[in-house]
Amino acid sequence: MIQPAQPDLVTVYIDGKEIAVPKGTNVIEAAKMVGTDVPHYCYHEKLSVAGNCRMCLIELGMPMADRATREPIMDPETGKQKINWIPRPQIGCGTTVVPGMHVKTQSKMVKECREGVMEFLLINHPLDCPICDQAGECKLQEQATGYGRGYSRFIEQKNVKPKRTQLGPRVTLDDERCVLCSRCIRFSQEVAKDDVLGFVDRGSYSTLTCYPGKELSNNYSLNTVDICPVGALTSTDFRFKMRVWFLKQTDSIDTESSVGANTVVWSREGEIYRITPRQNDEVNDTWMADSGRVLYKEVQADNRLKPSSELATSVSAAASLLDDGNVAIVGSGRSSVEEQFLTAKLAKKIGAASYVVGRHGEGDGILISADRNPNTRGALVTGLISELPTTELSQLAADIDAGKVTTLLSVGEDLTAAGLSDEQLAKVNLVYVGSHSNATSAAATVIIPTLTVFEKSGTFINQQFRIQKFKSAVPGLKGAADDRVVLASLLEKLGDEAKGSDLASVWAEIAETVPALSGISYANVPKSGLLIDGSAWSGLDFPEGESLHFKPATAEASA
Amino acid sequence: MADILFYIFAAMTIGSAVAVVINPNAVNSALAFLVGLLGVSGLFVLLDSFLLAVLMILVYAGAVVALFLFIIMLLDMQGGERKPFSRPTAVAGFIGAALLAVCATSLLQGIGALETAEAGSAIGVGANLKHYADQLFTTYLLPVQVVGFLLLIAMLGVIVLSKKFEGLEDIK
Amino acid sequence: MSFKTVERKPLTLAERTYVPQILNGLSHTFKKMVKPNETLEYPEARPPIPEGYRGVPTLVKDPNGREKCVSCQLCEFVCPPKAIRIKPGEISADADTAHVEKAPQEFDIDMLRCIYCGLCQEVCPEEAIWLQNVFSVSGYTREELVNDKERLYELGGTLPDEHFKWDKKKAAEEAGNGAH
Amino acid sequence: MIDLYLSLPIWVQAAIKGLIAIGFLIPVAGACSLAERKVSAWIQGRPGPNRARAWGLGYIPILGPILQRLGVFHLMADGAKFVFKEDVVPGHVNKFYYYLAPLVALVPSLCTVVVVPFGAYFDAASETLKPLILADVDVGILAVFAIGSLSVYALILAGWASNSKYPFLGGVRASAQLISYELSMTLSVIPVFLWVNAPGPEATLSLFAVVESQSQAGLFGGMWFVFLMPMCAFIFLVSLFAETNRQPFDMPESEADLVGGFHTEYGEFKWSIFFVAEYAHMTIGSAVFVLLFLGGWNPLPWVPLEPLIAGLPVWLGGLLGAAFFLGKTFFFIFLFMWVRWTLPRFRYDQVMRLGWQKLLPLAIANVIFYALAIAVIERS
Repeated sequence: MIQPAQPDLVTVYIDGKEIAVPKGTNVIEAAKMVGTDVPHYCYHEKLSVAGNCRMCLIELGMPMADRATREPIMDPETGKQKINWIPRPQIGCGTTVVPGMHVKTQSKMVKECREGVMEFLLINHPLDCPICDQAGECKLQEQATGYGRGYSRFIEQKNVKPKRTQLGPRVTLDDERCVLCSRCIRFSQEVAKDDVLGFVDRGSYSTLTCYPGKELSNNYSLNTVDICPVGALTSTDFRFKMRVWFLKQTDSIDTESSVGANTVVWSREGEIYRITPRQNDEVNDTWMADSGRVLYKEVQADNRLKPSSELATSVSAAASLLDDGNVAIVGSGRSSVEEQFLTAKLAKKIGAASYVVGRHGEGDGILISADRNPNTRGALVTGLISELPTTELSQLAADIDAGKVTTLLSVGEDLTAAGLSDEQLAKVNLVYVGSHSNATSAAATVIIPTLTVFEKSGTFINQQFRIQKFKSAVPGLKGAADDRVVLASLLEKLGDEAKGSDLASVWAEIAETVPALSGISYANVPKSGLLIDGSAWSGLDFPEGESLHFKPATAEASA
Repeated sequence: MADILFYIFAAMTIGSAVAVVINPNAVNSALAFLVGLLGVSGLFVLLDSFLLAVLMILVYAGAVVALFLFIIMLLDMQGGERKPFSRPTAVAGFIGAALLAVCATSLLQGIGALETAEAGSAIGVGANLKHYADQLFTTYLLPVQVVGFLLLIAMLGVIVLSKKFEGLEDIK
Repeated sequence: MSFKTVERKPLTLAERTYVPQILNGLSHTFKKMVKPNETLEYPEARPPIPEGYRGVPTLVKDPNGREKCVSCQLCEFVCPPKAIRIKPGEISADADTAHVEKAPQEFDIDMLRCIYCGLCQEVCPEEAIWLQNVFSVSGYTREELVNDKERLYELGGTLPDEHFKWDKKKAAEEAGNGAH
Repeated sequence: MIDLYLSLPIWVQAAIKGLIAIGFLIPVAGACSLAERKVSAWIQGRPGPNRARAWGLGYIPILGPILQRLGVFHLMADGAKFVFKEDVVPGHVNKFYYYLAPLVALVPSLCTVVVVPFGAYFDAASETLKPLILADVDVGILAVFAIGSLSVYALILAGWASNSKYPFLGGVRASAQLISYELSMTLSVIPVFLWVNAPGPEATLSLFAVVESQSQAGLFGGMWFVFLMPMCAFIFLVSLFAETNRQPFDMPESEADLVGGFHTEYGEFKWSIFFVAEYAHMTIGSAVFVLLFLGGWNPLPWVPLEPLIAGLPVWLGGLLGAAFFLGKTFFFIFLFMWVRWTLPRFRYDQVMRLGWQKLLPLAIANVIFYALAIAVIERS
């Protein structure tokens, strides 16, 4: 019996299971809700429906009613209304649910259809899984195993197509493997807004290509590789580097900008091989920018700071310099919330003025925002700064010139890039806590090498005031210390009560002292992040414009 | 030549005999005893008593000392603690010393007084196997049996003394 | 649980002296002594290696001298003691075998770890890794016992290719099946 | 030449005798160690040591390869190895006895060889056979037993001085075993000497005399004692195996349960001395058995040596006698090895039970039986 449907819910029957789904849902999504997998290639939940792969064929039926009287026709055997099955299969992705709809996903016809589609798809497929980078995460492999016939009747010569077409600087196309699902084309049009891809030729000769004179070079081009269900589009950077089944996946956050796209870091034996987006419908859907995918290279960069002495020695040396009285601390918008909290605590402890260097660029409206610090809001929330950071530290420069500041602590920030001159740096005792060498580390009296974001764990607060976790993907460089540990031991050396530098104890302290973060611990921040109350800072003039899932407060106000 | 050998063997015998007594280590004592027996057997050789020499080694050095060592090793002798002199010890010591003095005196008095057999007149006891056997089973039959019985008693004594009667304290 | 008492035949007097048995044993060993040796004098004489013997894993080339391995890393994945270490690499586009695309840059088999299980051979989709008849491996250092790619090909030599998959592919490419 | 020898000072004579003893026994012991390896290999169907090749000798045509196949160069290499190996002394040992033990092993076995006659030569002056012997003492067999029994001290000392559990157990077993079997061994030869010595005032324990009495004419006269007194021979042989610590009485070593037994803590040259001593012991034992029961240098039962060599030059006759004798001895050494690779080792309690409960009563009964039998025969 049809349940009295809620206004926006539609009741459908999938393989006999009754389920109420939101209006406008298609059959693939509805089937997913009852736990049934409808195989598909071209359909992608974040893209428009194309319906060209024909893999998601299902059988569809509606309750039978008398044409004239609209009376339901009952089946005397079961006592239920008769179902009028459509004699031909329908595609699941392109079929939106209607009340009372019946779907068969496991019937004989569906099974035969799927086998047929698989056989056709594999006709010209080169079956070069051993060399294909998609192996292990290939829909063609999975669905050939799950729904294929297991053998091919095609004995003729296969088509041989170009194997390494460069579609752009970062994407290589292997034409033979393409199943013409057009996901990449739709992505370029709909998400990246850079319409460069299309199909040419017909039949077996159909080929994906760039429009003449164009290339797939936008900053989101690698998302086409992620959504490609087969091994046709491959990342030139990751191509032939490592089989995916060896890689360990660690959740992380893109540090490029304050958008804070969720990512997965793929590593093996302490070496990172690639970074891919992680789905978070509130932040980045299933996308991320290409520029964020190469950040892992900083882990093995040549200018990594290598430890020259024991951590305890350099911490004592730094602590004795900081026990001065005329200290200024330059924190960082790239540090995690925990580090910023400890920096702020340190500044308070020694009565130092604290600064954060601002970084600004142009936002692209998708997943790169104008504020290129991933954690500016963290600095505000933890009380490290109370004003928006500036790109030039002119106040600090003036203080140094006036002799009011004689000791300077920089947490990973290059101060020359922030407007301090070499002479000014030479005037002060400089302590540098950071992972890579730069002009500031060259001028520093004490250097404490620390870890990159891939080697440590922590949280960032993005432009939405969403606090998001990242975890250590690879072990840290030998001898380099976690920033959090360095700051905690500096505090301890300067006479603070030891409270432990592990995430749990730091978070216990944060939850106690930071009002906006009370009740939060590292463990209870969910995978998709946690929105915190940022209304205290709504008066500030944040530089970000609109992006995929973010509307600036001012824009909202004006709108 | 024979004189030199005599002194060597004699020194060996006496030296090792002293070592047997004064050495605190039981194994050292046992081996010193062995050396002493070899010295004695050497002396017998010098007296042309090959049979006695060989029997000395065979019986004493070969079997008895081996058994002795065997027992010492198994008993795990720790250097015994020196006990303070008690009255009976002192009395026994005095009697022993007195006896030694008597023996020594009589020996000194007897120098030259003992008749020595004429050289070559008779074969020394033990020089010849048959003669030796004959003596053993006729003239010295009783002493041999008595000494054998004494040895048996001594052996029993050793067993009784060395056996640790653990768990039998209450019976005592 | 029940016990079964085994009836033993009482020994005869001769048996109890053991003497006939000892003599019998002596005659047996004497016969053995005058018989020819049963052992193989190893370095000069080698045992016949049976078909399918699983000796040292090696990499083989096809009759055209082409490197068969495409560094799919399945052997690395399946290897129980993790003796195999592969660094995949790309075949440059101007190479003769460019259509194969992928070949190992480095291929190490640590013979100190290898347990000769043959799973690598079993799993290899290209029939590139074979356990062949080399059975004695020795060296003075640990490094010597890690067979690198060069050594593996030296040990493996050439084996006939059964499927000629890549040759067929090249033929198809040259026949122009992809264009029209 | 004999006159020249007799004219030398007595200590030079003694030194020459000593050198002969060493010069004979040590090469024999070395050859035995090689033979042991070869015999064991052949019995086990292996070729045995056949790899080593000396730089000069090995390239001689025909002979070189033969020597190589026989593993002769292994013997040399092993000997050299033992001499040049680093002398490692464990820290926990009693140094004095630890070093003393191998010497105690070697000296008695070298000493016993002087009273063993190795053959006989025909002395034209007295028209009798004279023994080829270093020291012709009247107590021959007793001297062998007495000095031979001293070798047990080597095992005891080695076991005790090593100050470690396995050697200690080996030493204890050795002493118990040797004492147990020495009784049966001594008892088993008594009938032989009862037979050899006629009633009367004179009596001898000389081994030469035993051979002489096996070289007489007549049925009993020419009969070897192994046929006359098989039970004596049997008891003696079993005891001999036990006394020389050979399989199946390999208790002190018994590598299966005691690692190496008394010599576990020994290595290099000291270790090799133990083995020279063991093989020397084995050689002497075999020689004594041949003398007592197998007619010494007589080629065959009822075929005495004397008439054969009476016409020959002295040196040739002596050599012939020695050859017959050594041939039999070496067969016995081979027998030792043969048995070793045939029989399994006894358990220790079995060794003790066999020694005390079987062999000793048997030996006593044997003595009584032969004593009575000989008495009856002599009377008649």
